[in-house]
Amino acid sequence: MDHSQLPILVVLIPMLVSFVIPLVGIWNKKLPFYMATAAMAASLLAALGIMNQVLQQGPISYRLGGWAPPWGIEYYIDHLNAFIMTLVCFISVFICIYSRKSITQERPGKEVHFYCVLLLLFTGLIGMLVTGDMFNIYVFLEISSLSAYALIAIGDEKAHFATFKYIIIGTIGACFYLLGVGYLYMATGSLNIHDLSTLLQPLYGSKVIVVSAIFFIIGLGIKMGLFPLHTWLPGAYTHAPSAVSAYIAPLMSKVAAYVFIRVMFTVFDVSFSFENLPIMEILSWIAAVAIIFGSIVAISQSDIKMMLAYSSISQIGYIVLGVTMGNREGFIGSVLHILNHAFMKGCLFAIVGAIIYRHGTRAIERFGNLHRTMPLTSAAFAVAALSMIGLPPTAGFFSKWYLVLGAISAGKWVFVVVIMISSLLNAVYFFRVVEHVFWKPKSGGTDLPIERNEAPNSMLIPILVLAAGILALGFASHWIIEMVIGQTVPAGIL
Amino acid sequence: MEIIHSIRPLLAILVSLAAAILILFFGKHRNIREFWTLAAGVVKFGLVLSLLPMVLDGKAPVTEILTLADGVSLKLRVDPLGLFFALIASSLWIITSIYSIGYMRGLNEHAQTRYYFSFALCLSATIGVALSANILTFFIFYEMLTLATYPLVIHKETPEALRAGRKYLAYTLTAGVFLLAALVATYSFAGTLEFTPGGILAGTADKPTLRLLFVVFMIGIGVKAGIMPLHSWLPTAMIAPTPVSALLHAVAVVKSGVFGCLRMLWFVFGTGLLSDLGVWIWLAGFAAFTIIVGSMVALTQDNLKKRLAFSTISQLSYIVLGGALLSESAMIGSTMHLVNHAFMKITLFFCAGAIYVNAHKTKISELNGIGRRMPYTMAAFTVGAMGMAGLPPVAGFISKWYLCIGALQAEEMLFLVVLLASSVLNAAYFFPIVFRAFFRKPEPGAGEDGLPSGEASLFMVVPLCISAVVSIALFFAPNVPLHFLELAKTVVQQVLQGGQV
Amino acid sequence: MEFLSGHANYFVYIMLMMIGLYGMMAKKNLVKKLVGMNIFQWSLILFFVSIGAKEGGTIPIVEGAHGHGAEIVIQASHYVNPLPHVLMLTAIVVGVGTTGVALAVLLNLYKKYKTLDEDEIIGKL
Amino acid sequence: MIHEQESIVIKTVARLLVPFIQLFALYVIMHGHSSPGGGFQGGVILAASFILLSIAYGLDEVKRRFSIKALTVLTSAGVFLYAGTGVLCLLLGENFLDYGVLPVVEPRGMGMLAIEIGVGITVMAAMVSIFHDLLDFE
Repeated sequence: MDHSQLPILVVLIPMLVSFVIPLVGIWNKKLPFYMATAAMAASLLAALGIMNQVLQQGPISYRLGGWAPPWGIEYYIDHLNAFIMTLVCFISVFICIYSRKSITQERPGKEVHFYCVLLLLFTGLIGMLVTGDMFNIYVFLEISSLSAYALIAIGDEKAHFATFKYIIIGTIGACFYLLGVGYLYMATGSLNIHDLSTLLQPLYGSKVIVVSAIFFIIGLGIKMGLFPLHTWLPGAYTHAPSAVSAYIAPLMSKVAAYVFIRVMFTVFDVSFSFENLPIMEILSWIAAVAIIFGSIVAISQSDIKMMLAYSSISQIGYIVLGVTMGNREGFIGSVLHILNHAFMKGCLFAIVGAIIYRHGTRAIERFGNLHRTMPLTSAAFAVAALSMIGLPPTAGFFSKWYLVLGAISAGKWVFVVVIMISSLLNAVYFFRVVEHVFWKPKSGGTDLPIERNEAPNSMLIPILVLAAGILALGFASHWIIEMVIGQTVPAGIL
Repeated sequence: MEIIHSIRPLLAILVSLAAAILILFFGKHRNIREFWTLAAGVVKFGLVLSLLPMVLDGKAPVTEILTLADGVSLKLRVDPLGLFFALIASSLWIITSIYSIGYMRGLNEHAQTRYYFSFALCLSATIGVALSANILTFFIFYEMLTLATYPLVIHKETPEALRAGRKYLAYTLTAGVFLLAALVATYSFAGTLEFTPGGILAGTADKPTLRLLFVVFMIGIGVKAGIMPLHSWLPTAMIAPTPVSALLHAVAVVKSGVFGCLRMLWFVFGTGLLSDLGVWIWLAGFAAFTIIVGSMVALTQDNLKKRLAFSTISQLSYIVLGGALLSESAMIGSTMHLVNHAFMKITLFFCAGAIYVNAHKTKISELNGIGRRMPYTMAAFTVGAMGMAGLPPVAGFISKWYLCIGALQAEEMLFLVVLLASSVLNAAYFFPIVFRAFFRKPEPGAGEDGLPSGEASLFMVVPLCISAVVSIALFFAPNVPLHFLELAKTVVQQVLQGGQV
Repeated sequence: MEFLSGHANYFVYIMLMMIGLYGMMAKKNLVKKLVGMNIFQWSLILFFVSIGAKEGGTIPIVEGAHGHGAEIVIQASHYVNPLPHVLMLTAIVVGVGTTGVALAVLLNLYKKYKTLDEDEIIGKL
Repeated sequence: MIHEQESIVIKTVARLLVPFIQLFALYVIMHGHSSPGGGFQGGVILAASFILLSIAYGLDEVKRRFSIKALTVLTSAGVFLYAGTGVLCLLLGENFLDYGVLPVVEPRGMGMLAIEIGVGITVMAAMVSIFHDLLDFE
């Protein structure tokens, strides 16, 4: 098979496998896991192939059904989505391996459906990334959201209510996105992203375009959990099964953030996003508030999953802040933070899942002695926590570095202060956990048993891979920026 | 300066990292574990020492590891000031390691593996700080040092220790954030982060911005350097085991702070820019304030380690003051005080630790007559005390001499007075201890049992005697064998020449 | 008045949307919230369909075009724009899917709490 | 929830209507590629016929003839028919869903028809199983 079909394969393989799984699941309950992992691994290979192609030849365009854009659906892959696609595939493979034991313990008997829906979710995410068609993005967005609703609903006893909330709010978000698409379609008669970007040039004065931009921002803001539209996020992340949290938290909001970047910088052009609207200015303030708000609320949590969920809200703030700064450094910082945060959050939620798997608790107070029973997991936690705080040489430091650089280049000192304060607040809540994990003085019988009881290998290895990734990404960050992220910066951003 | 590529600076850092892993690996066998500690110490010292001839020849060994951002790489460069600090740290590590073995075994402490592990990490970070070629590399090692020290501070794991640890982190991490902001700003102004004699910031932004930047830098670096009012983590961190305090206060952490301070003053801002901006006087003022107030607070402390801690705070500000005065002698004095204070203060802490292990005394008021039972220890303590007060024939005299001359050169009589007054205060809080130890009889109530029957174990006494002897030797021959004075003079020449250009 | 009649579809869809929004926010019964959500979605579909509509237009299929427009369908200006309608087909599927999942969740909620009142459920959480 | 009802009227009307509904559904599916209509609409109509059956005759009756397992298989099979056509185009060397290369008469129309049938089957099976699941709840 030649390489030109890779863009469709990366979506098609997981989709087909996800429909085979229920059939196979009728007579074999073990196979779906292997099939899901294999499908994701195949997608990863395809994504790497695409990445390679993009790096060598520049953007790829793939015409579905042979119809030329703007009539047919076009898959359009440039550096930005090739990069995020590789990231999503990579994290997916490892979280999928990780999920086997966890989901068997937490939801016995649901494995078949779990892997079916997980693959659908994966398909949705990848679909959003490869496609170059606004409406197709909506379809894949809803595929991924629907699968996410289903996955979250099999969580703990509060999961159903959290899911319902998520469904309602998520649907509003999707509707707003669709409304934005509708207005763009009305104004231009096209749905193709690149077609739109040329057709829109003479229309920037029109109110319709402004309205549609606002709809996009609201819709995608909901989908990525941007403050103050984040209300679905903490419940959904917290009450989902641990494997699902570990999958959704690092990926879903990131892909929504990608769509946001795509819409604001490819569909609309930079001059519109920054000059015609005061929106970027407002958004960056919202992001700043999100950063502080998420961190402060995270401090007050006693449930570690809740804490991580609020920390996600603040991290989304970082991503939006970087993008809205409107300069090269900030943009690079954002994209780098998408990468880094996916690794960090994936690692952290996976660790929490491993703790739940072994000790059945997610209350931070009960983590005493954890470093004795699960030394490697604790070490991985320490690495991920340091990265969240942004201490060198972990990956988190470098995204912060670029974000601060961006804020300074933009002359917005307030945001420098915000990022500084936020990293201190991060330090407060992560060191609280670290203290409990490593040094909590013995107090009565609430501590965990002392004997070594490390997570099973199929969970431990993904955790360690992600933790090692955090360290490696730190050292490789400049290389990654030079190779890929530097190319993603949209024209017009200096 | 001629640049030669060499992997030795990197090796010097990696040695103790490797040792840290080996220590973790052999955690169950204490002899092997401690062998690695010592072996790494010796090898590291050897490596640093092997760099000395090159630097004296005017060459600068450089290791460029990888690029971190446009124009900034993880880069090590051995210049005279860095080598100066690296020599201090690596030589003292050997002594401290030997002493630690005695101390930890003497008290039968828990979690010794973690202790040696963190200790080794700490030293890696310190050498890294010393040899970094740019601010980003410096910052990376600086933060690593913060983290590696944290397990040492909370070694006891009591609620009090944890509180101290939290305070330590709160101060140092906040400082780290300030430093990060400052360095990002520097990068965006100057486009480079390379340490250059004479500075990189001159003319890159308007004066008020640069002044602000200076303040942010000094807040960032001043916490570890213990400049008042940013010092208060330091006495609290005294909860740590004594070798840690010794390391913290004499070698690694606070010295990295003042070393960083000198780096920022001379190699980022540059003497010319500093006097242009007029900010040096602010820093000198704060330093002078710290010198006096630190000494006065030390007077009121009864806990021996706390008194030493405040003495550290005040002595470190000598270095900062010397750095800020910008006259040649003051700068030489300031550099020399890095090494002199290190050896003298580590002697004092070693003595305090020996007393604690042997007699379980922490309060000065309980030390009556202890000198008769532990004569070597207390003799060494006396040497350290004399050095602190700046009396010959101990090394402290030399640095203080240069500092005073420097104050005269800078025509700032106020600071001369401060220096002299501080010497008197130093004498006032150290000599009563010596007096008690040798000339007072033990309290009758405490009985003869309250005092040890003899010296602490050789593991402890030998290191403290060595450091005391070195403190004296540095007075008589500051250039032999490690060429400290020569290095200091080279540094200052470089900086002043750079500043003129 | 002309403005009103010329933009009737917008007013209808916005009114429906607001009704849906009101249902989602104000109603305490979760099923009513779901109904609100559905109204919200359908309002959008209405909007899309209406922007594709054209008075007197016909289907854009050349062979065997039905009814009155068969002789003039060659001219593109006589077509109804089919794309919004096709898109809405997908949106309807999505809406059905969402409703299905939401109903399943509600069934489980009801099984657990024996009520669908939001406040009561929150009280029992 | 729904059990066999006594109403003879409903039963008879349902029995009479169902074949017509299904026939119409098939018509809509088969004509999807050349006129308004298509797999989705047809599938929903087809599903409606089964739903009508379960309302009139009770769920158990319908389940006996149309098991959950069969529905699962049909759901997947429909998708495979769809995707299979696409993959066939891939294998024949063109882009995904580029029916032009299919070795049949009037390839574009036939390809589209295959897809509409696939969609119809899937939609029908999915709708019926959603309905079953909702009703099956005790």
